[in-house]
Amino acid sequence: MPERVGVYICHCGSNIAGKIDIEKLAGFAEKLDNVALVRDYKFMCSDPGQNLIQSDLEAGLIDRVVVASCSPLMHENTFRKVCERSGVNPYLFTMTNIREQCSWVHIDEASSTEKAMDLLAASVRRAVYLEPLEKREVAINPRTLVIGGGIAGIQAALDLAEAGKEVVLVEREPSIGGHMAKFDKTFPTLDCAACILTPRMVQIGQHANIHLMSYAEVEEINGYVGNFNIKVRQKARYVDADLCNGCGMCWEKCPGTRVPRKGNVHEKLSLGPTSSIYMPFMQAIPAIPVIDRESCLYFQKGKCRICEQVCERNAINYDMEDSFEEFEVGNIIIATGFQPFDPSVIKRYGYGTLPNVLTSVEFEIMNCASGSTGGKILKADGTEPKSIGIVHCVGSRDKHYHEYCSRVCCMYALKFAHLIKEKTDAEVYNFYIDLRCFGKGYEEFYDRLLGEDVRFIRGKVGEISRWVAEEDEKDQLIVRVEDTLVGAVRRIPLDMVVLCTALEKQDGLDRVAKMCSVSVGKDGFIIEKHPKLGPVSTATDGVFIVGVAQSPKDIPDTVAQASAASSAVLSMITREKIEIEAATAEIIEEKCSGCRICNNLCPYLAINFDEEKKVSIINEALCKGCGTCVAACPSNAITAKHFNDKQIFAEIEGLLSAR
Amino acid sequence: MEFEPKLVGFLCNWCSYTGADLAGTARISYAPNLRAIRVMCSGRIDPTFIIKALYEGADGVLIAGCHPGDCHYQEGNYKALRRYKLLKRILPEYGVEPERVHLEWVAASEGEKFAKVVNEFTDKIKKLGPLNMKQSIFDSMKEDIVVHESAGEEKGGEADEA
Amino acid sequence: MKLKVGIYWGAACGGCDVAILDTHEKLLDIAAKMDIYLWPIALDFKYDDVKKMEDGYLDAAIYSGAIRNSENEEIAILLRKKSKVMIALGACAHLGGIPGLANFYTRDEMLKRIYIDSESTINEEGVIPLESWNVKEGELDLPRFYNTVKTLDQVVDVEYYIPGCPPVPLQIYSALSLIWDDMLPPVGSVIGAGDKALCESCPRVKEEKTISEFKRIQQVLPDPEKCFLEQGLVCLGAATRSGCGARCIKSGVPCRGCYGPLDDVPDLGIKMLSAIASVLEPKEEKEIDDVLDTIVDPLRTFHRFSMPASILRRKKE
Amino acid sequence: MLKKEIVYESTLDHDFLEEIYSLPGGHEIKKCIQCGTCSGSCPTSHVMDHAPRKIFSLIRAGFREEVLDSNTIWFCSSCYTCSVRCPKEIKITDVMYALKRLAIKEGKTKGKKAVVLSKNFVKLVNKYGRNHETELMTRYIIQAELFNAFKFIPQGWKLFSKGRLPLFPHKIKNIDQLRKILKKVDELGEI
Amino acid sequence: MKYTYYPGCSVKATANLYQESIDAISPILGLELEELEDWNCCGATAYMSVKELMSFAISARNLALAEPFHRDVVTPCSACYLVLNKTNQYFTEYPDLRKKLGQALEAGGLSYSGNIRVRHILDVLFNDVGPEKISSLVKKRLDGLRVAPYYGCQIVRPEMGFDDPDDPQSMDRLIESLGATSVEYPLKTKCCGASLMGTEEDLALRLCCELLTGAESAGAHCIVTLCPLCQMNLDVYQSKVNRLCRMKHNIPVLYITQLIGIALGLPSKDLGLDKLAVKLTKPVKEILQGA
Ligand SMILES: Cc1cc2nc3c(=O)[nH]c(=O)nc-3n(C[C@H](O)[C@H](O)[C@H](O)COP(=O)(O)OP(=O)(O)OC[C@H]3O[C@@H](n4cnc5c(N)ncnc54)[C@H](O)[C@@H]3O)c2cc1C
Ligand SMILES: Cc1cc2nc3c(=O)[nH]c(=O)nc-3n(C[C@H](O)[C@H](O)[C@H](O)COP(=O)(O)OP(=O)(O)OC[C@H]3O[C@@H](n4cnc5c(N)ncnc54)[C@H](O)[C@@H]3O)c2cc1C
Ligand code: SF4
Ligand code: SF4
Ligand code: SF4
Ligand code: SF4
Ligand code: SF4
Ligand code: SF4
Ligand code: SF4
Ligand code: SF4
Repeated sequence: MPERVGVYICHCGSNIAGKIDIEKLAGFAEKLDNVALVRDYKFMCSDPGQNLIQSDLEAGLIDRVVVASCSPLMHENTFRKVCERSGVNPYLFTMTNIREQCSWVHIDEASSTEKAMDLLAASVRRAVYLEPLEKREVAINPRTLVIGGGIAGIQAALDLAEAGKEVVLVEREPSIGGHMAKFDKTFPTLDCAACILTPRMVQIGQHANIHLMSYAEVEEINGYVGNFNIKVRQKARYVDADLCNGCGMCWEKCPGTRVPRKGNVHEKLSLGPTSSIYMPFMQAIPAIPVIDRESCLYFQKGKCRICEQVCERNAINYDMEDSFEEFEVGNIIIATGFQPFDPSVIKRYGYGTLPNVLTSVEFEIMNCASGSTGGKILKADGTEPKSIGIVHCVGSRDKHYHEYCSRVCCMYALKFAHLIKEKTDAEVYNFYIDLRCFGKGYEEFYDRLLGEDVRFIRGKVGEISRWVAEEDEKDQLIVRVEDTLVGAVRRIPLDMVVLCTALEKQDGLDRVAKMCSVSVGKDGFIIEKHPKLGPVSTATDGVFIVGVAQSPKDIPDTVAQASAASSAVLSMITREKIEIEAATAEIIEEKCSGCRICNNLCPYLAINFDEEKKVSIINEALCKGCGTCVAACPSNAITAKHFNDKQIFAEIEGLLSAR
Repeated sequence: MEFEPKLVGFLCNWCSYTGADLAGTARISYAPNLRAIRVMCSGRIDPTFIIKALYEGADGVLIAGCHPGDCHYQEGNYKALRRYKLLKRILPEYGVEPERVHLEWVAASEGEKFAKVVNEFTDKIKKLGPLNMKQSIFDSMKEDIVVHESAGEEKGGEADEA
Repeated sequence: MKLKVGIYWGAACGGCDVAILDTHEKLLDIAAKMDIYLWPIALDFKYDDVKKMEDGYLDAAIYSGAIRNSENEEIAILLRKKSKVMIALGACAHLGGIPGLANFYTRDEMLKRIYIDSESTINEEGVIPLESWNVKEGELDLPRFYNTVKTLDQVVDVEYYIPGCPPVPLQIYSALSLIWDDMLPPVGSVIGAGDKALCESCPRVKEEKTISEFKRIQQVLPDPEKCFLEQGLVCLGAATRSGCGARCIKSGVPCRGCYGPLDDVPDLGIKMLSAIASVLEPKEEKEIDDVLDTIVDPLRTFHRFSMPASILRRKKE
Repeated sequence: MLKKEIVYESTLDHDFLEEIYSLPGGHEIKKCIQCGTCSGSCPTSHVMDHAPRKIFSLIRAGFREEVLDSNTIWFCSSCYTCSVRCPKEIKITDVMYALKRLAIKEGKTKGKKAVVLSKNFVKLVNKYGRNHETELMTRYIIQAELFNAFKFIPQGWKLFSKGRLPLFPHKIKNIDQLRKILKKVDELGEI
Repeated sequence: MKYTYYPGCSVKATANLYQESIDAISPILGLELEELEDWNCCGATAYMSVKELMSFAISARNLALAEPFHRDVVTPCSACYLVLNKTNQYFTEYPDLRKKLGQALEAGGLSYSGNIRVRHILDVLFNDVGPEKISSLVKKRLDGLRVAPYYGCQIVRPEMGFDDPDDPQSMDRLIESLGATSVEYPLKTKCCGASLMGTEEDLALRLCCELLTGAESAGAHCIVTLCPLCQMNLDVYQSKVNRLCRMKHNIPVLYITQLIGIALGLPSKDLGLDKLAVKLTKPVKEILQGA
């Protein structure tokens, strides 16, 4: 039996009827192929209007529905529900917009009516080709995976756990804490980093709802929103976490050297013990050491086993192997942070070849009261510097390295200047291009530093060398720079130089992104769903990003984002179920030649190539139905459900052949 | 009677179709010549649709999508742009003025712009005159259809369909 | 019982006929299964004999070549009447083929180019062949040269298509064997070819594609293992039906599309255009233009064999 | 030098920037962030009227005369240090060349000895196809340093006595070909 | 290993000692340098300052002449290296320029398709011959000789690719392969003022003074260079530097090829050592003889 289309024309009071000759339109519709009946009504969206459709459907007079009324953005859902109520697939309905895009915008009745006729003819033709689609709902698993245990991951995990939801926190390093755990003070308030971070870390370790997996990495992620299957590799610590009580006997006695014990001050910078069995820093969570295989005498040379002997709880286990854990979660929060840019590639700054040229993270460690210098700022030879230069934008704002501004270096450079002034008598020079101090209290902090007699030179350092031109420059680092405000090229001899290196994407972020089906931008950071309105969501439902994994930012912004993400996750969890797109795209295996044209096109990475069958496949749970791949497939092997070629061709023909 | 062009528009659901709706809600009147087809994303627009529309009698085709960077599906509009650009290059080979196919970025907030775009496009096509693609193709084949005594009836009649 | 068959060439180069002969020893099989009633390129027959046949007398007519002039069309119509099954053989009959490129010009432009302007021609008086003229023996006439090249199915109903320029001989054989084995698929089908695009049978390694520059085959030494398209060489394999055995690819040149589009693709050239544009690298308008500048003569490249069979068929005058 | 008075827009040349970026890659100079890396790296910036960075701000602001009159462009030794370090990848050295050519074109060459040397160099290359150092220095000294001629003697002699200064030029065989090429360039016009 | 050789004007004149040493060591190192027939001046910095397109055009003539041989073009002069390379690079990057250059060359009956690689002799010595091979051929190890490797500016810039523009290492490795010590020399790529010596002599002399002082304070016995202009400035002008800056520099400035020649055991007259303006100093001589 051919398709029987029911056409319903809405007057919308006089909104439509005032500009369109309804009678003429209905007469026209009646003559169209496949049209079984035509009705018009004052307000189609009202209950009686809806009932008209419902009774026709229930009576079996028609099997597809066209409503000519307002915009589908307004009432598509209303009429789809009518179909559903009448036991007809809601995708067998289509809407003709004769209000917003017709009666409301055209002055002349004749031409409005003509346009309405064309639009209606197109809808009717389209309706003939409509196909029923399955609506799908998925349940949301209330557990959440947080990847990365810096301040971002810690905050997000705590928020969720406090709300009573289970969290698995996976941290790659032996301890959580991230970069913040390496800082002494934080700008602009100069709070002690440990004082604010440590209590939170402890909470993570103890929270009943948080399953902390440190020294672990996510290996595989499959599935989709609400139902992700996760596989995590627990790397071998060689210390049994259940037995160890963190007494420290092992590292006190360990003869292995992870960080050299001899050498100059800068070579042996470290926060935790320098031995092979170590904790990264003293407040580590979990407070359990790990053995560094690379430097452990037993693993390298087969002899030692001292730690085993001294450990009273028999926690050392050299035979431990990596193990795997698999579990399910409903949502994922990526909080993998950043890594500092390695400035040794900028040869003219001499990092790695000139002594006393340090990176900012090294300088933080030196300032940390619990670190190897006890918080003292020292030159490599152990003496106190008389002058220190702080070079901004190293690897940032530079096309050779990273084009973006790293956003926090200006401020931590000011923090450094303050710490130096506080701890030493040294002269401090800040070499900057622009000072970006935009946060709450930031400009005030700059103002304070100006008062502390810190010297500011506007100019990016040309080079740092040890080439001495005058006697008083001997044994010093010579910074050559244009003081752009004065307009002079200056040579400044300094005892120490700190390079404010860029925050760059974490090593391995691409892999995490790929596993989660999210994309990374040109700068390597994960792309958020919308730069303003979706800064913590991603294009993939159920995957969120927080902290520097999204882009460089400071701690206040990181924490704000973390709380935002956890509330977004909570909103998902409380919904319990979500509906996923039914109008997706589908690849017909019999037609796909495996040309792989489509493989790169999907913004949601929904398209994969099946190496065995040599065809591409779409993961419909990821597909959002944009249709980009459909238009590209040269074999027409991909169909866009609800927007397939036949439907659109029919629409085109309808629009143009009606009268 | 003045020539009233038939124009087909392919509008993306999120920005341009919404923008067009906004023109309606704000009662901004514009030329009635454009008939819109809604697709979810400008990335769905297969150039074949445009060729098909021209063949079926459209005098011009408008493509509208989200502004670069605003695409609801992230990058569909860039793909639309690239296809559009290549398509424009070949239109003259068909004897079709490239201006007959036009792409605009229209945001959901740009009702006014949508109206303006439609008015301008309508004017432009009015100036160009009718395209009549199907008819003219068959017209140029008219004299090719020879009736053969031996063969009696023949199949050249497709032109009638036009 | 042997099948009765007529073979004819319209606007064709003869390659398709040669391809039939190129079935080599299989030709004997063909001869054993079929009696040939017309085959101008190989045997001497008279049109009148055909005209005298009763309608539907032949089991099959195999027509190669496009419809370029009135004679092509006349015989196509004649054979259609006289045969039960009409088969379009080769790209020209199927899609218009190389002669179809003439659809970018008008009849007059073509005649002028051929008889007057071409570099190898001396024709000072500018004589162009007449359609008819009188001599003392009576009126002589030549077929009318058409303005537009057409595919076979644009003038007569066609049951089956054997694609290719020329079709692969073994594919012709296997297509013909469908007739005598009585295994023909539904009317309108393409036979003697695959169902998927050429990429499927192309031996080159395919990866995700992003193209930032196009090159022509004469300008580069392509990597012999890698997909041409990924190397910036326009290859129509992704939009072209398989069945040719990837012979161009194997000889080191990209596919040019002679086996025609896949089912449900109404316009091979435009679809290829869409596919290629989709995988370009740049986003900025200027950069897009720069890349597009490197595609030489895009439309004729995408429609090398299929212009008359495409949606727009010919250039509008 | 910049005069110490208020600068009126009408005295500035805002098309200057356009002129510069007609050269290959030239439009990049719009992107200069005035960081000073170039000046901080340039071996001769300390003797320049305006260090390279400032040249860019002068160009952008339209201070045409100041730029073309400055000694900066003639002090640039084409060492390319700035170019490889500029965080915006501006081809600074190419801009310096462009400014030199512009200055020559506009006759801003008074007292610019480098111009004399360069122009004679070009003449010699056009004449012989190769440089001839002896003739080059002789021409240069006569035209630019006649009163200082004596100061060139010791090094000249040193080279000559060591057999490092040939007396006669070498003319390439196919000088006609070279001239044809140059003539064609002349017809095509500079870039 | 066969190359097309492009000596450049300086090497034919003021730097003829460079040429002599190259001629002497090439056969031993297995390098065949076939001089490009009828080459012309590359244009150097001076030409570019006057005419841009012409400068590219004369430079392109050389590339066009070299193309039929399908071999890398090797030049010992840093300025030629830079100019030829830049021509090559811009030729491929900028279609407009390419078109015009094509037309210009055509006027001279030439054509160029951009397929020539231009290389500096240091690149060839380091990458094609290699320190290991050189080391194995050394007859007289230069143990004890402290050498300041001076690369100058134009060889590593703008990023031609075979070594780091700020801290090149290839010549350091070659020096070490001879047994000598390459001293830490932060000024190794600082400009010597090459092209300014004629016109802005005082400035150039001061730049040279810095370089000489730097080398001496690093404890170098000699400076080794690879560019005709650098060598001339540091060598021939050394006395003038001393006069202007009131210094007493006395440090020989050799070409790397000369140093290699010495280590290969070649006689000093074949290496043009007698043509140096600053004579080999006593400690150098001692090491060289003792070696
Ligand atoms: C020198 C310096 C000084 C700074 N000073 C201040 C300051 O004073 N005030 C301020 O507000 N901000 C400061 N910042 C910025 C501050 O460091 C960041 O805002 C903050 O650390 C961001 O936290 P995060 O959790 O996003 O990233 P991180 O701190 O980098 O934490 C990321 C965590 O994820 C883990 N991880 C990474 N990859 C994986 C993986 N694949 N699987 C599992 N775990 C993974 C890492 O091991 C790490 O523990 C400073 C930055 C620097 C470089
Ligand atoms: C000129 C300008 C341009 C900007 N451009 C950009 C831009 O391009 N991009 C960007 O990211 N940001 C921009 N911003 C910043 C942006 O405006 C703010 O970030 C944003 O508006 C903050 O939103 P809000 O909701 O916090 O505050 P508001 O937008 O100020 O909203 C506060 C609301 O609270 C109501 N309200 C106030 N008091 C009371 C009360 N007692 N009881 C009840 N209601 C109350 C107010 O009426 C108002 O509706 C711009 C700001 C300015 C000034
Ligand atoms: S076995 Fe390894 S970790 Fe244990 S004490 Fe020895 S060196 Fe240290
Ligand atoms: S924050 Fe400051 S120092 Fe850091 S990249 Fe931005 S401008 Fe440079
Ligand atoms: S583009 Fe089409 S044929 Fe090619 S791999 Fe994708 S689905 Fe298959
Ligand atoms: S329709 Fe869009 S979202 Fe779906 S697979 Fe294709 S490109 Fe991806
Ligand atoms: S299809 Fe090819 S081989 Fe066959 S007739 Fe046409 S041009 Fe010749
Ligand atoms: S595009 Fe061409 S080369 Fe690439 S896989 Fe397809 S047929 Fe082979
Ligand atoms: S280095 Fe580049 S960006 Fe910085 S001032 Fe110089 S030209 Fe401008
Ligand atoms: S190229 Fe010129 S401007 Fe640039 S650093 Fe060298 S001398 Fe200075």
